Amino acid sequence: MTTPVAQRVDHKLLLDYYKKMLELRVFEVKVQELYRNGRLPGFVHLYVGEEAVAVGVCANLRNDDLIFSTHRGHGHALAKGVPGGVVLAELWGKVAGSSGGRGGSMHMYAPEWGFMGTNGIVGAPIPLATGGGLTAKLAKKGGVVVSFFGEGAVNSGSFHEALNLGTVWDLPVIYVCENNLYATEMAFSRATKNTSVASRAAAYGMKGVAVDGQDVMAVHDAAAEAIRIARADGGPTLIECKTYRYVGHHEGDPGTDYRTREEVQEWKQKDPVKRARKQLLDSGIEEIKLAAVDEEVEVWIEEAVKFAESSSEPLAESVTEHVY
Amino acid sequence: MTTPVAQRVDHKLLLDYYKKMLELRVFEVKVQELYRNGRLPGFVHLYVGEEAVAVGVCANLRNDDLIFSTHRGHGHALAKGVPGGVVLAELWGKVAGSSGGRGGSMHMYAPEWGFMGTNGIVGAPIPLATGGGLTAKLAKKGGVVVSFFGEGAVNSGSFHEALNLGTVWDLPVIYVCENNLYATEMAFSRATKNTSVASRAAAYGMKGVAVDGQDVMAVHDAAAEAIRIARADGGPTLIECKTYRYVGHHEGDPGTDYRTREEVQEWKQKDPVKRARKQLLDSGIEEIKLAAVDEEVEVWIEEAVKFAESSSEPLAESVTEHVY
Amino acid sequence: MSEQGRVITYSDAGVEALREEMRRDSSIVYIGQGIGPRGGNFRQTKGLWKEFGDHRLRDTGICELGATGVAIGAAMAGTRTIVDEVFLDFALEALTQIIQQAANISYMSNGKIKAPVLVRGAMGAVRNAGAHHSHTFYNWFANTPGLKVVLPATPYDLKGLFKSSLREPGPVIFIEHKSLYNTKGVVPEEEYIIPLGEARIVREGKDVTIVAMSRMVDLAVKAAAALESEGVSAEVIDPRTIVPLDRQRITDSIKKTGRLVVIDESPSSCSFAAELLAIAVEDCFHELDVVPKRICSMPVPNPFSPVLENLMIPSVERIVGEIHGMMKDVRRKS
Amino acid sequence: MSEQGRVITYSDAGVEALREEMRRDSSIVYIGQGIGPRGGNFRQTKGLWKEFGDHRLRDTGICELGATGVAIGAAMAGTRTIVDEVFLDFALEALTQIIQQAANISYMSNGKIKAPVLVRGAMGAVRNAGAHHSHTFYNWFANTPGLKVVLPATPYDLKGLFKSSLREPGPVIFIEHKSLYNTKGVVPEEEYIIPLGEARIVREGKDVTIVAMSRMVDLAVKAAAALESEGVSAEVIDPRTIVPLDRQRITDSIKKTGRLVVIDESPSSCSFAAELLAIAVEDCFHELDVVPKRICSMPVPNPFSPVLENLMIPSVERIVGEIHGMMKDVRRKS
Ligand SMILES: Cc1ncc(C[n+]2csc(CCOP(=O)(O)OP(=O)(O)O)c2C)c(N)n1
Ligand SMILES: Cc1ncc(C[n+]2csc(CCOP(=O)(O)OP(=O)(O)O)c2C)c(N)n1
Ligand SMILES: [Mg+2]
Ligand SMILES: [Mg+2]
Repeated sequence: MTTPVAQRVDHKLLLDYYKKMLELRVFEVKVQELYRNGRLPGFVHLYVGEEAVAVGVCANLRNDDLIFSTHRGHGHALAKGVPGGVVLAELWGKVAGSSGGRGGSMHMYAPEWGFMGTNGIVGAPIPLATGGGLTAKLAKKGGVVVSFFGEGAVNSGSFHEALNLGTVWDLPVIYVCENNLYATEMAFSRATKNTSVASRAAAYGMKGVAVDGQDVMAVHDAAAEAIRIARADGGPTLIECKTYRYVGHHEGDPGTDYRTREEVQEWKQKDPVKRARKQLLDSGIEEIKLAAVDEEVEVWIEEAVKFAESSSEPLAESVTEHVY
Repeated sequence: MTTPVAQRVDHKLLLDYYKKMLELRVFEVKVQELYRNGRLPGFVHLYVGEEAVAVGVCANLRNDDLIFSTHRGHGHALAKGVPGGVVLAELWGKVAGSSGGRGGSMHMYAPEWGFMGTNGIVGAPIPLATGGGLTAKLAKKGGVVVSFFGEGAVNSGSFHEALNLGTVWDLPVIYVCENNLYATEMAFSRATKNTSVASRAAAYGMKGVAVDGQDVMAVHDAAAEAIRIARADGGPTLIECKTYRYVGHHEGDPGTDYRTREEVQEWKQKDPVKRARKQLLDSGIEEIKLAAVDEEVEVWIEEAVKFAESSSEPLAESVTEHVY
Repeated sequence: MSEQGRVITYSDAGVEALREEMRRDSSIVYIGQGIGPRGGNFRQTKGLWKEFGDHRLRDTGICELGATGVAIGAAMAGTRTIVDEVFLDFALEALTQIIQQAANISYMSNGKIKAPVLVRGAMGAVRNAGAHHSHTFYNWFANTPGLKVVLPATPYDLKGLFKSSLREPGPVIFIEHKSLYNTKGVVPEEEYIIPLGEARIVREGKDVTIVAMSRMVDLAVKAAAALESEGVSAEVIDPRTIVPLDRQRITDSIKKTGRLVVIDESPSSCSFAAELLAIAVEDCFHELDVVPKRICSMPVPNPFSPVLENLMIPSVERIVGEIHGMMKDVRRKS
Repeated sequence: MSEQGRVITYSDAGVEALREEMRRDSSIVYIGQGIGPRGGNFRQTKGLWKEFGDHRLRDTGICELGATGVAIGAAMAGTRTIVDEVFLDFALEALTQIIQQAANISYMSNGKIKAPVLVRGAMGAVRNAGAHHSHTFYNWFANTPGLKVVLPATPYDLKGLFKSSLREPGPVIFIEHKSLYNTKGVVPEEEYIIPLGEARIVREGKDVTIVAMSRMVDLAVKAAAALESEGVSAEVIDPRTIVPLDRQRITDSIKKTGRLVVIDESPSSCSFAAELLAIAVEDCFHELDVVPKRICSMPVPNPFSPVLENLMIPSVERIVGEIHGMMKDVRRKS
């Protein structure tokens, strides 16, 4: 487990993480609004409530480190450094998007920032990330790869086969499970009798840790340690981040009765953004300084929207490009 | 774990098991001879050395209990009660075979005896057996299903997904892993960092036990307990039987250098058939009685060969039968 | 018959078929993701869990491989099962079980073991879901001996074909189309079944035969209507099942019209459209008046961009345009 | 060129190609089961482990899904990988990775990410291995945009096609035939590559065009020889790659002979044979003199019984018989 961090707060870092988390939050709220207004095609799975995981983990990464994400990946892309406008343009199906509008929310790629893609197939990114780890290991430059996945992927064969290979080959991969308790409407406790994801690491002889996924510093520290080991060619770690999504599985998903209002409210009490804000205030930073940050984020999102909105649709001729 | 049994030997039972194990042994030696003489088509994986597992487990089963076997399944079929001649005729591609000669060694089915098939696909029988368990549970007749598989299947997604479903649904399935240390030439210790198969049960919240697979009574007792629980709707158990194959992966497989002569010799010291024979003698049974049993088995195999040899080839017209 | 009855949705027609069959056959067990209390991602099991409960509607975690293997194994042991992959795309996770175990078991066991399992999945493009959620695959299953392959295009066909599929001795691949779930059609009150292997003449005509399945049938009908106003009489045929295939009814039509157009949502290489052109030349060599046409999705993954995906998938305009060209061709016989 | 050189086996030709390419491109990593010290179940990596070691020849346990995903992910990140499924049948375990990830990545990423992964597998019937170990599947891959599909029939073609496949920017499905590994052929000493997309005229002829791939080429050649003695001149063409397909060279031949026979080891429904008949009617409608023929495996799983399997798979006798019938057909033009 990781050392508690509630006490010792590093202003500078926490302020950066607070701002990043706020960007992720504001971004998804904007996507929700645009989607509900029928501006965005396709399907979107929002990251609202889980910001501390992406931000806490990616804060430890170099630009040339790689991450492989999921169907719920906007936050991962932003945390890895992909510009908001580029992500939003992709959700909009515009040429300025990271995939020129051909990918959308679930097939978004930005290798320039080490973002190796969201993914429409649950489980699939775990072997892919493990392969990225193989390349990183062979390159011998101390690079690492992060594999993000939800607890729903843990019961899939992809998880099982990939974690075993990652361990056997001592690959520099950090397996980050975002355990938000549900896969669509399916409670993890209905899907398995062993609801401890961290404990699954033992099956492969891998290190496994569980951490409060709503505490950005706790996530940061757990990831920092795992990444330090991986960079030193010490092999992979499985990190279970206990988190929660405030919104529906995907926008427009009617399903709500599978969890109680109380449960949702309880988790909102532990909101990672509010929590970081409070920690900053408690540690003496002035309200006004935070207000300025909030303001910057507002400007940032408006610019992202302008950027995406002003981009054009793909050209018809391009439909047959890049197949091979 | 199971209670040691070296001391208390039940003559009657042990004698039955001794005879059954001898049948399995003699059968495979005969198959080897026929195959090497070019009499049998296809490919055969022999069970020589692992007899105590099939016999110890199946001794606890009713005819209407089901077992799902592997590519190395002749012994399982015989132990479940399929007549030697019927199995051999199938290996020969004859109409008297359990599948009328259309299946062969790796696709042999005899539901009349609760034998739900050998299988050419490693891992595949584990979900299938789990499904058999679902049918048994719904039938509410106390029936159970045994899933045999090698340790090589443990790293496959099929194992992972099936054991999780078997546990979540409390199915009456006994997962019997024949850990003979190698998958083809691949040592289990090269394929994974956790070489304890029994310990894998914990990942699913399932009961797991390891047992000496060369001691038929030990296997019998472990299986008896797991089956008792399953019949009482108490859910599945994973049993790891530590065993060894004396022969090559399949007949004609050149690979030998992946294990030492010494290792093979060591394991032959623990031979399950010899061991049972010695236990019987030590416990006072006369040599002559055992000699009589050995004689019966000799007659049995000769009759099996006659039966299979005298059967005819499938009719050409039958090639398009039973597709749907 | 399909004239009387109520107007209900494609998804509700499936729910009705399931309810009736699960009442008739108490051995039927339904396995999948979100098919219990949730009532199905596409509302394809709405209300069934209330009536049949946890034992017969079994939600699983994300494990198509295991769940499909379990459904097949249970079927081999005597339970009639349905395994819902929800998106047909996810059947890829379980293809080894479907192809190696379910399809082969009857043959390999000399008919002693049957696997009455229905593999359900929704195919095709819908609301720009993108490359991972838009596959078709039916021609792969049709290339696999031992599998029957069903693709209903209307609520009426869906209910009748679903019910007969649930009475088949072996495995059936039952493929719905995602973008049809909310479409409506007339479905009779009284029970009926539609035998597998009977093509439906959706619309009679004499100048050209248009063969289409699933969502493509609607496009074919719209194209036929447009052509009618120009004096071109198009016959539209929906095979409804690829295996078994109603070769007779299809080739009779081709012989009558002398012209064939196949609309296929999958890429053309080694497709069902290719199969139909092969059948046409094998059975109607002397009756074909002009070169038959395949109108398929472009050979690219489904692009997310609405602009691009609309270009990629067959459209009414494209169909009408192709047939215009075809009608200009001098008839060989004349 | 294929006239000089040494006579080596199909499997050794692959080993040579691998050795040369792994020396040329130090990024190539080979992943699979038994491909290290064991040298491959089919001897397809014999001796490579000694030279390239554990880091570049990576044995795995039984986990095709994970191993294939790892190979694809490593390729996306910049390592050229080969993943050996050994038996093509086992590619089913990993099909979701091949179809959803490898085939789509270039298109979905707008060309920013490539996956230079070669998926290797041995197909087809061999020594009565039975239903689980005898699949072909190439037409499924050919139906998938984003994949190139290669099927060498000789040691010469195998080496040349293997080397160019290892220089492709994206995924290649490289399918050998199990029963060809011990066959021998002439392979030059000097380096050569064979570009993908060039069909090979195996044998020139003027009366009938026989298209065959992989092991079927040998049957076609034998049938052609038998027919020659009866005065029938058969042209044998091996496309060698289905994607890209040398449509030109194939249709030129059909136009020349006016007769087409396709030999295909897979079942005929939605097969490559169907694709070729479709192409023939699309491109050679007016030149086809008689009904083209598909000679495919019977639509049944591969039976274990040698008697039955020999009936199931195309044979020289069947090919010769079909062509006899075809030659009797009155030529339409005369
Ligand atoms: C192989 C596969 N099966 C099913 C789905 C449908 N699906 C998309 S997201 C999802 C739930 C995933 O849950 P989890 O992994 O916990 O991630 P979360 O949505 O909670 O972030 C499911 C079942 C899929 N995309 N891929
Ligand atoms: C999915 C799959 N991958 C690979 C193979 C090839 N294969 C057949 S048996 C075998 C080894 C199996 O080892 P294990 O499960 O330990 O059983 P054992 O042979 O030791 O009894 C392998 C790799 C296969 N049949 N199926
Ligand atoms: Mg979740
Ligand atoms: Mg083993």
